[in-house]
Amino acid sequence: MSISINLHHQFPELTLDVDFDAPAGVTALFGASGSGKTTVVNAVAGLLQPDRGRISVAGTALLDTSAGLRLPPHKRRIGYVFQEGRLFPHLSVQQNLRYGRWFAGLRGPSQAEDHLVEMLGLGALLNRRPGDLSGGEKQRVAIGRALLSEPRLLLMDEPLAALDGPRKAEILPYLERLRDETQVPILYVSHAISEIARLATTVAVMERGQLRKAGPTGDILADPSLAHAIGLRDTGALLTGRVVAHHMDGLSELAAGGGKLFLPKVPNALGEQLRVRISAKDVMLSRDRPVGISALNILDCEVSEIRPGRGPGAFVRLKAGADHILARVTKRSVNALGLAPGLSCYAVIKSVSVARADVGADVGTEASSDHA
Amino acid sequence: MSISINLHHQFPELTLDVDFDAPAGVTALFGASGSGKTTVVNAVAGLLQPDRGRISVAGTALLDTSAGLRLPPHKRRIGYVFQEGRLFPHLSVQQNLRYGRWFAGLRGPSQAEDHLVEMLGLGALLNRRPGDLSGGEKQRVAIGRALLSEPRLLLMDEPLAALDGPRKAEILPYLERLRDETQVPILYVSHAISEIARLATTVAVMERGQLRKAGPTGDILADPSLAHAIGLRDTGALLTGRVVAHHMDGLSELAAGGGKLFLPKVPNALGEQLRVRISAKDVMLSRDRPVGISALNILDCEVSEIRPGRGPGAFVRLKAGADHILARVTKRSVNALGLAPGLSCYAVIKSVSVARADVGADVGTEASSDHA
Amino acid sequence: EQITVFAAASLRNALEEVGNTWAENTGHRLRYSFAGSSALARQVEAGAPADLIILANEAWMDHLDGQRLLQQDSRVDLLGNALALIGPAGAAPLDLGPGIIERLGDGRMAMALINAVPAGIYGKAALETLGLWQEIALQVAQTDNVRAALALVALGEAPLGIVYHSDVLAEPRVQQLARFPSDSHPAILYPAALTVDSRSEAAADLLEHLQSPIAKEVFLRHGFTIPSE
Amino acid sequence: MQFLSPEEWTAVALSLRVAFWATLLALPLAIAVAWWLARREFWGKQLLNGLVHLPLILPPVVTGYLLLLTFGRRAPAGAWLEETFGLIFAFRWTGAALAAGIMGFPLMVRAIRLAIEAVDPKLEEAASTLGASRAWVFVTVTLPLILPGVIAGTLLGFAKAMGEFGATITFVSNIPGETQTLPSAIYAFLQVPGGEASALRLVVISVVIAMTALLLSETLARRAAKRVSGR
Amino acid sequence: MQFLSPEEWTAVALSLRVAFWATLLALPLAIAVAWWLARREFWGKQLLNGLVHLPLILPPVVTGYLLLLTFGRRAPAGAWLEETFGLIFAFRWTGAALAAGIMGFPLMVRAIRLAIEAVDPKLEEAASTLGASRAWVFVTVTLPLILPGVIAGTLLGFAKAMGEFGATITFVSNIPGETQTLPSAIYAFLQVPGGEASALRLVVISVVIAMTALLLSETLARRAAKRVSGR
Ligand SMILES: Nc1ncnc2c1ncn2[C@@H]1O[C@H](COP(=O)(O)OP(=O)(O)OP(=O)(O)O)[C@@H](O)[C@H]1O
Ligand SMILES: Nc1ncnc2c1ncn2[C@@H]1O[C@H](COP(=O)(O)OP(=O)(O)OP(=O)(O)O)[C@@H](O)[C@H]1O
Ligand code: MOO
Ligand SMILES: [Mg+2]
Ligand SMILES: [Mg+2]
Repeated sequence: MSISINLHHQFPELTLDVDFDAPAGVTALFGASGSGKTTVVNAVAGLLQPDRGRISVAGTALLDTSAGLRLPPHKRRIGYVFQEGRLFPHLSVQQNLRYGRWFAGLRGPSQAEDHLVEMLGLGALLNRRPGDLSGGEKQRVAIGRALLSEPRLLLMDEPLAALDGPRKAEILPYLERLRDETQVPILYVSHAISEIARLATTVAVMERGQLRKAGPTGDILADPSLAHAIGLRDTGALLTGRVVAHHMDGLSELAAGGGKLFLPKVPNALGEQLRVRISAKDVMLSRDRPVGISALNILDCEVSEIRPGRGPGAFVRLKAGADHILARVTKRSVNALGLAPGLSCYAVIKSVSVARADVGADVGTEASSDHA
Repeated sequence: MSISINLHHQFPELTLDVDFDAPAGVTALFGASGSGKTTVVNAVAGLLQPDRGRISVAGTALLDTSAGLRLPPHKRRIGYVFQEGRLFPHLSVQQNLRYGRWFAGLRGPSQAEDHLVEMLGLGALLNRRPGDLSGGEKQRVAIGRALLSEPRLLLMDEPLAALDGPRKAEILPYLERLRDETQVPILYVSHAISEIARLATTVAVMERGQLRKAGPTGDILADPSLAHAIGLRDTGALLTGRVVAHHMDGLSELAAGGGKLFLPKVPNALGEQLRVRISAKDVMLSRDRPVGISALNILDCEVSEIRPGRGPGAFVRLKAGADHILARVTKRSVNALGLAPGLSCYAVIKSVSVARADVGADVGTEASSDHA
Repeated sequence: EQITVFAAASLRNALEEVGNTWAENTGHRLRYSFAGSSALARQVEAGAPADLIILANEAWMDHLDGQRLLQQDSRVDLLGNALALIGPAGAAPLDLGPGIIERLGDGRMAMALINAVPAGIYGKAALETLGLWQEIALQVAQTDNVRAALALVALGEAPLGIVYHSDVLAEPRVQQLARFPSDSHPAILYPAALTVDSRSEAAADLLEHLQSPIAKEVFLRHGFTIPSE
Repeated sequence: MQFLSPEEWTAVALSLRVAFWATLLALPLAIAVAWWLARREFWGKQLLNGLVHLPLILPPVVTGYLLLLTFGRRAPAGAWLEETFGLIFAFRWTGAALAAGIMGFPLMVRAIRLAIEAVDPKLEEAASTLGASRAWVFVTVTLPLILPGVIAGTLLGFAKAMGEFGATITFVSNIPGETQTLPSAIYAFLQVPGGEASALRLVVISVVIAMTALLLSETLARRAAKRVSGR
Repeated sequence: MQFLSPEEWTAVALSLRVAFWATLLALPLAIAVAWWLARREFWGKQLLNGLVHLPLILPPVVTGYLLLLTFGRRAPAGAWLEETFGLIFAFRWTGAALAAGIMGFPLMVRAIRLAIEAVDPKLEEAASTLGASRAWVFVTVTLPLILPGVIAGTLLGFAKAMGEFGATITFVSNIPGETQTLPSAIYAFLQVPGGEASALRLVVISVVIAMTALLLSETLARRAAKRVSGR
């Protein structure tokens, strides 16, 4: 296991109790405001001394209270992107960026730096000071600073919350590449399911200081019992697909869910595996194969489970080829279509409703256990 | 006009040039990180002295450099929710909340306060100090503090960015009510289109210090020429509908777009007007009326314009009754369906894809000009 | 040869005049340290590199003697002084009697610390002898040194003050109203001595010179007296 | 008590009174001056700054002499104050307090100014948007935030006032019961051979008082700092 | 120049030398002590704190006397230092520097400590996560951020060192060229008839030097503060 976190800490008004292991890749911490996410991250960084606990990264123990081990923060070799920036006000943007490199024994400018500066759009800011930066600019510098120190573990506490959509979209692939190319595990706090779906290998859901559930991203996001914790709109399945063609009209064709999936062009080469999040709310069901309709993706499915919610909606779990799809429809439609487990039907998904952010390089849990 | 902003200011690396009027209600400032949104808000608050400009709220001038008028911040009676909280560290949460009331001449506890405390979920935090709060908790207190001072203008700089989905969903209706019941104009900075669509009467889109375009929310969000500034995923039309029925199965029925629109239950009374944002990406088109499909909303439309984008997608503008709908489909589908202006077709919209956040009480531009 | 002289600060003008001439004539180099007598005495106790010390205070010299820090038989009472009753320039002369109390009114009598600084100790003794102390005691403003008492009178803050005769000469804003008879107080003496640590022949020579008639003339000019053997 | 003579007790009491009033009265002025120096640009700022530091730079005797030249009964300011307010400094304990206050002033101003400069103006801005005028911003935000600095400054001022001697004795001389503070008494003992033991007793008293004040101020400052940290 | 006699020039030069070294050598120690007091809890903290403040509380003459008792040639510490390091304080300019340094020490510590307490520990934490050990955090983050405080403290120390008199003259006496600093020279002039004019000249020199240092420090501190504000 790549990250193993076991923590117990008593705040006056909150008891923190967390215990989970996560494979390499990105582990997302998800939970309501005040549920203890930042606290967990601080404990991993060594900034909070928990009452009891054991934390190890890729086999190296950072903390083991029973053995009296408490590695000081600067020896943990972590890169921490704080929720509130924490840039050094007396240093220029460039000096901030290079701060950690120096201590990591990495001297001089580097290709990584040039690349990162460009990707984060910091080129024009290098000689400015944090006081003159906008909120989003600050956060970008903070991300660059943590990445450039080449840490063995990245902690990111809502790193993209202050960024606008396009900027987010630019940074996400970089984090993905980081996840896939380097083997740096990432502990990632976010409220945005689209980020989590795209990046996370593992998701840990927290509730009032306690771990509600942890597991592979696909399982957690598609778990109807967690739908309320995660948000009804954000629950959905992860499909794994293989790129089979790039069409002239800007669409890429994937083999997924036992059929074809057309998506706006993906950058991946033919044959590569991709993961695609299909929000349950974006899936339409039809008894007959629809014709003359603008949706390009029509998958042949079998209803495996129907889970009516408290409101007007219901989750319908479908088997599509080897994969599972989750659809959220109204109870009225369930009745109108006469849906029931075992019945076959068609899932209709619009190409454009699969956002860029929802498509990411695949990182299987199998693959990741190699790094453990 | 309720808010009128005309500003010119020169930063070393950015020229700010903004000129727009907005009716009462919520005026959203939208734009990329570093485009100057916070700067505009600061000028309105009186925290930045612009080189030249005129700012007035509901007819009262706050700033008029040509007349030598620069009202100091404390005389502007604004409530400012800062991008970074800025809670008073030496005061308890409750004292923070009450800070502005005192200066506004409002003494003692108030119903508004109790209500707000509950709505923002601050009940258990009242005696704590800002240092012990989580990021989201801080932001909630900051919102409460600004609201409780009963300002004549509210400035909110990404007030919800640090909040999780459920909490956002709880606070939005309150802001809506604020907009509708009190006549406090709100200048609202956000990256989240769903918030803007729901709250804003007017949207001003900024780009590198300049105003790109300002206008009624419906026009701006449905303007395909702004789709890149706003984000392809977020472009969509605003429909106005009237509640005609609340059904037993938890669905509400609206008369909109020349047909029926079924949505998860809305809290509004029968006969009330609502505004509903339909993301272009959530609209599916069909030449024939689809049958046996889980989508409940099928509107009869006529194609009025097709605007192919650079990528694989195209915006299709549709006339549905008196309203306009925007659909984003692939060029491939445009061809496959043989869509062309003048052609009639069906827009298929899933009930559940209309998020709670996308449904809001209507505030027409006509109504708002009364306040001007 | 270099000689270090530790001397009470009030001796500065006179001592420099005598000493510098002597140094020029003999080719020795002279180094002075002027400070309060108590500080100097303590420093000598602590091993200060002084060859010759001249204090404005017999008690401290006795103290050093008792500690065997002085060269045997080198101690001499080098100078004397007189006590003066002073007032602002232009004030009428005064008899040393109840007139003082009258002149004082509700003003202050400026004196050095009456229990600590020699000038104050002598002044108090003189007033006691004259039978005036009881009435004046409560009106005394004590200063940490004589010059400060002089300043109080010079600035008009105090109508009367008691200082050394030698202090009055160079201050045009004050004037001597009366001179206390030398028997009204213990003799005012400036003892001088060589320290045990001093190996300097020249220092003994200087001490000798300070008692010469030429030196005496200078000291007299500065308002000091020469104690009669 | 046998440990000290009645006259010495008087000196202790007087020292406390002098230091207390000196600190108390200098404090508001020190805060105001510190704020001006920290947050405003004005003509003659460096002049004011220099003036404030003067008592630190000059030998105390000189300061005392200058006080005498300014606030003596025959001096212009002194005469005016006496005529107008009946306020007399010369030979009074009030003069001792004035001297002590002036000697401690630069220390107070410096500590408070440093604290003010460390306050984030963004918090003050936030307060102003909530309707607080500049004065109210100061009272409700700045002042609580600089409290640790104010306490530190007050302590420095008090300690200096307790230890001040040169300027005091030169300005108001040494009148038992009126202007004879502890340091004057200590000085007097040190002037006579064998007076060390008596001086030592008074030194011990001085130190005990000052240490008590120090401990108290540390506790207060810590509490204030805890508030300020937002916890 | 005619304005001052050679001997007076010597006093000016010596004062500068004494104040310079006193400040320079006291500074690192003051920073270390200030850091300990601001950021650490340890046994005897209040004792150390009290000790640091002692020179402020005691009349300078007492401090000088205590120095004489400790570092005099006959005193244990003085003798030991002389034997071991050949370091002599008694009646040397080094002793004047020691006295001046000790008298200015509490002022330096206070200013620096206030500055350290105003540094947001979150920035230090951020630095530690980036691999900086405690010492490096101090050098790269804390120190630059407290620079305005350090400058203020240095100035206070320097000004005090330039003005210190009581402790110096008591400890190392008043030997021209060796221990006669400006304030001692001023004192000596004030003790003899007609010395006021000369004293005044020296006071003017003192003030000019101190004001120059003050202006310099303000400029430096402003520059440092601007850096720290992040602009
Ligand atoms: N030092 C502390 N003392 C007491 N309570 C604390 C302390 N630090 C945090 N808490 C409390 O612990 C809870 C968890 O805080 P934490 O910052 O970990 O939340 P979070 O999940 O990161 O929330 P957010 O999404 O709002 O940032 C909060 O209720 C907070 O008030
Ligand atoms: N005091 C200043 N001096 C120089 N440049 C400044 C100053 N304040 C802001 N800027 C620059 O002005 C631009 C606009 O800043 P502003 O804070 O208004 O952006 P924003 O739109 O609020 O961005 P964000 O969404 O990231 O908060 C930025 O590029 C910023 O670097
Ligand atoms: O220098 Mo002093 O001699 O502080 O009173
Ligand atoms: Mg958090
Ligand atoms: Mg901003």
